Amino acid sequence: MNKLWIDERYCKGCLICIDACPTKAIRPSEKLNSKGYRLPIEENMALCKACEICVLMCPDFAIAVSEE
Amino acid sequence: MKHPMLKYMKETGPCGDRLPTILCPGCGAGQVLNYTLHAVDQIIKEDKIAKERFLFISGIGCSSRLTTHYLNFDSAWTLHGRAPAVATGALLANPEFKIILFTGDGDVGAIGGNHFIHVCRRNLDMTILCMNNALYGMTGGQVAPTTPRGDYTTTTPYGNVENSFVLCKLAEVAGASYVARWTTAHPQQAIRSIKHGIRKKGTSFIEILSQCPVHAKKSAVEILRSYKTKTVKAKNAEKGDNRIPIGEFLDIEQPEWFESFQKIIDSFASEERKDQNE
Amino acid sequence: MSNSHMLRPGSYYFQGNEACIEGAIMAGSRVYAGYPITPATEVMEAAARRFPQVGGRFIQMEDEISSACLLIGASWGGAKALTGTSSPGFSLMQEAISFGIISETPFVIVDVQRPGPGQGYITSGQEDVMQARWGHHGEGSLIALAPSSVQEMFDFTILAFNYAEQWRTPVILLADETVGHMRKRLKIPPLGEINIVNRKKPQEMGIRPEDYLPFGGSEVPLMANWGEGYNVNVVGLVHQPDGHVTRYSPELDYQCIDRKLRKIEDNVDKIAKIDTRFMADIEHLIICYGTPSRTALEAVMEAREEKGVPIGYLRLITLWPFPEGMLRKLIPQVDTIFVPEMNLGMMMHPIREALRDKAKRFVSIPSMGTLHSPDLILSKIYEELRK
Amino acid sequence: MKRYEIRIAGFGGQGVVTIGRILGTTISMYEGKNSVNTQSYGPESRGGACRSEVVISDGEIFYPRVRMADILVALSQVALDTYIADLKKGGILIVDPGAVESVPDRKDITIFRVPTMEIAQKVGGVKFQNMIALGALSTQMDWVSQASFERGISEGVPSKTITVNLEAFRKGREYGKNQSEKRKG
Repeated sequence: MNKLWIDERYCKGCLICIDACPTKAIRPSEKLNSKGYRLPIEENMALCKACEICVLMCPDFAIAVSEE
Repeated sequence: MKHPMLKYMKETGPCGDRLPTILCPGCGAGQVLNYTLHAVDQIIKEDKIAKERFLFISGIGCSSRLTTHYLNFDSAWTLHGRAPAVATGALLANPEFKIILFTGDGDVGAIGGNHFIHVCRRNLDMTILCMNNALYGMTGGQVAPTTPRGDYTTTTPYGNVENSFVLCKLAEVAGASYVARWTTAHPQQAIRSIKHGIRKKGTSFIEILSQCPVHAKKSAVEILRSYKTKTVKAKNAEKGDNRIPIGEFLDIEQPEWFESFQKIIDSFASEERKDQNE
Repeated sequence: MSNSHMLRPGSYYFQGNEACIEGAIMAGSRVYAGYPITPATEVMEAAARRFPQVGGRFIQMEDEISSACLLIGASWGGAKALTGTSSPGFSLMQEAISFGIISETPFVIVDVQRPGPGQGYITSGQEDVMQARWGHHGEGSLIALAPSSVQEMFDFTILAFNYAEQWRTPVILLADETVGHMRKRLKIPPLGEINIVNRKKPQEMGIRPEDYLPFGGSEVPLMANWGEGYNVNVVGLVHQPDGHVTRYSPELDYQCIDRKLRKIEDNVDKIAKIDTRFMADIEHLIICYGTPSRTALEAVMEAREEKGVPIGYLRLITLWPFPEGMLRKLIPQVDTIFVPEMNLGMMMHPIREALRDKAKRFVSIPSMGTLHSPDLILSKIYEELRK
Repeated sequence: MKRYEIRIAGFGGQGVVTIGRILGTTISMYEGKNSVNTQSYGPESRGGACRSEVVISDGEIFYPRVRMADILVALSQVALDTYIADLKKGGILIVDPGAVESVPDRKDITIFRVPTMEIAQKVGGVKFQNMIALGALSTQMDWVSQASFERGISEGVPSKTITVNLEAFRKGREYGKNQSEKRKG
């Protein structure tokens, strides 16, 4: 299964990655982080095809996907 | 593991950590930087161009912040509107530079408008990326030369009474060689255009409609979705279509400043070789 | 660097504006940008003709703003770059000068001054002497030199480039219409006899890119050009020594800007040059700079010879940094200090401030829009001495 | 020679600046003396008041402009009226009678009337007026050789026009010589 990586230092919770994901493999967290952002978390990484559109569209260089 | 483009950025330096960027959540400028670095990464690999040849120059405004201290490239974050002039200087010193300008609609359309049209007129070899959010973001949402007539901003509280610039058309008539427009919702197309612009000898102007969620008072996701519906590929646009045309508008070959000037320099150099042989 | 289109050593009958460009070429300048303006146009025309001959690049920009901003990019791109202008254009260059100060970018601006304000006129003036130092927004210092002969238009242009490189600063050559248009014999020495200073680079000191501090590490930081793998981020905001724009603090601001000021002001004794004559047993002194120095010297010699007036001559070659300490050392207690200027007494301000206890009277001798005649200066001297 | 001062005045387009430049080059480069040439003109390229000055000395020249001229060449009425007062006692005035209607009554100077425009038209056109004037002027500077002047002219004009400029200079010099001899005789 592909692995999701979020850099919590860089992510500003804009959620562009979640909207861009064609397979809905990720979703926003319910919990707010210390800055008040909802970060992307895994929904079902089995759906992830590592197309990396999330990586491409992230404004903050905060997301990465590794293929297993 | 980390984002693949971080290899081109200075996460930290002798005086501390440099990321995250100063940009607001969901800012389109961050996306444009991401697309640009993808394009540069591909060019470095495909064309075997040394990383040292890339040079990023910006003026003032949110978009220009991309060039502050984040990039692990040579860069200059200069004066409002003056990036085209500074870039011209770099090119005069060393025409081998692959110059990428990060500008905004206020930077290039208003305060730096004159420098912008003259770079195009001279067809200087640089790629101008204009992040158009149709207002001044950094100073709090004032009217820009690209703001549509009738829009309300902090300096048009009763509505904008002026016409707005179409920057792509301006670049075209000013003499640029390659002109294209995309939005941040078109990453693959934008990357293709940026690569083409970097490879193109002469001035490339690429306008990228780029969201400012803060001043638009909408989420980045909402604006990105609207970019898909509010735009139309220029070649598919029918008469009376009110959608914003996107795509490549101009791609021509014409003499570029440096090549033309080099011929003059070479004529003196060959005269000198002749002198020495005699 | 030498090529057959460089001027051969020998004598030439040149205009000051042309001599300036020959000096720039000798100093190694290969980038010129400018916008036409009287009376500096011949500087630009000479550059247009001469730079391509020696492998340099010349561009006529859309205005003076871009001409000066271009120097920033050219300098970091590795070139010694200059622009030439006259007073109204010089006003437009202040923004780039300000950026040049904070980013410690070496470049040279030649200001062939004309009178102002506004369009003023196209004759001779010295009304930018204050603007040169204080015209830019913000703190920080720079260097300004005042030539008074065709030879000095050549020599001081080279010196201006040397200073720019040595101190990593914009340098202003404050010429005027008279010296710009003056023609006189110019002596070109062999290239080997000309002292040429180039920027100190981190490569030469064995400093690696990851350790390089473009804005720190020494009084005058080392300068890596773009394209050399040092990944220099040139910035205009208050910054750390590595160019990192961190959270603002008054302490950071102080440290960042204070050094940029001090590297010039604290080294005034190394930078400033002064020319003196007839300084023994004087009761009066003329302090001058630029082209009026020529008239002043003639007037001093005549006053001494014909009326036995014990008057000395002191000429400021460097206007900024202002050499207060040097002046105080050189100047004895006198009765009157005369200051002839092609303005209404601008340099009189720092002169009086520096020498307030050294003279009983300070007399300004203005001449607006034209070079003083010896008779103007002499009549003023005689008039004061009758009092 | 302590200090010798020459002023040429007229209006823009008459080649006033060129005379000064050639004169300065001749003196400094081929006669081994010091000379400083200065100029002033209005903003217009043609038709405005224009002045060119050459100060000559064996020693160093400090003040670069004319204080009291030894020679004044006036090619317009305005130029003559402006500068006649600064012509030395015993000085020389060269005027073009075609351009100047009234010459001030000064008994302490020598006046030469040289129809520069008229002679120039016979040589190659009115634009060579300045070379006629320079030729006439050269006869009053007998301490400078004709060869030096001609070198100065050859250096100072476009190469295609050297021959006609030299011809104009010689015509002016001839006219000046005749006038001087007439006066002596």
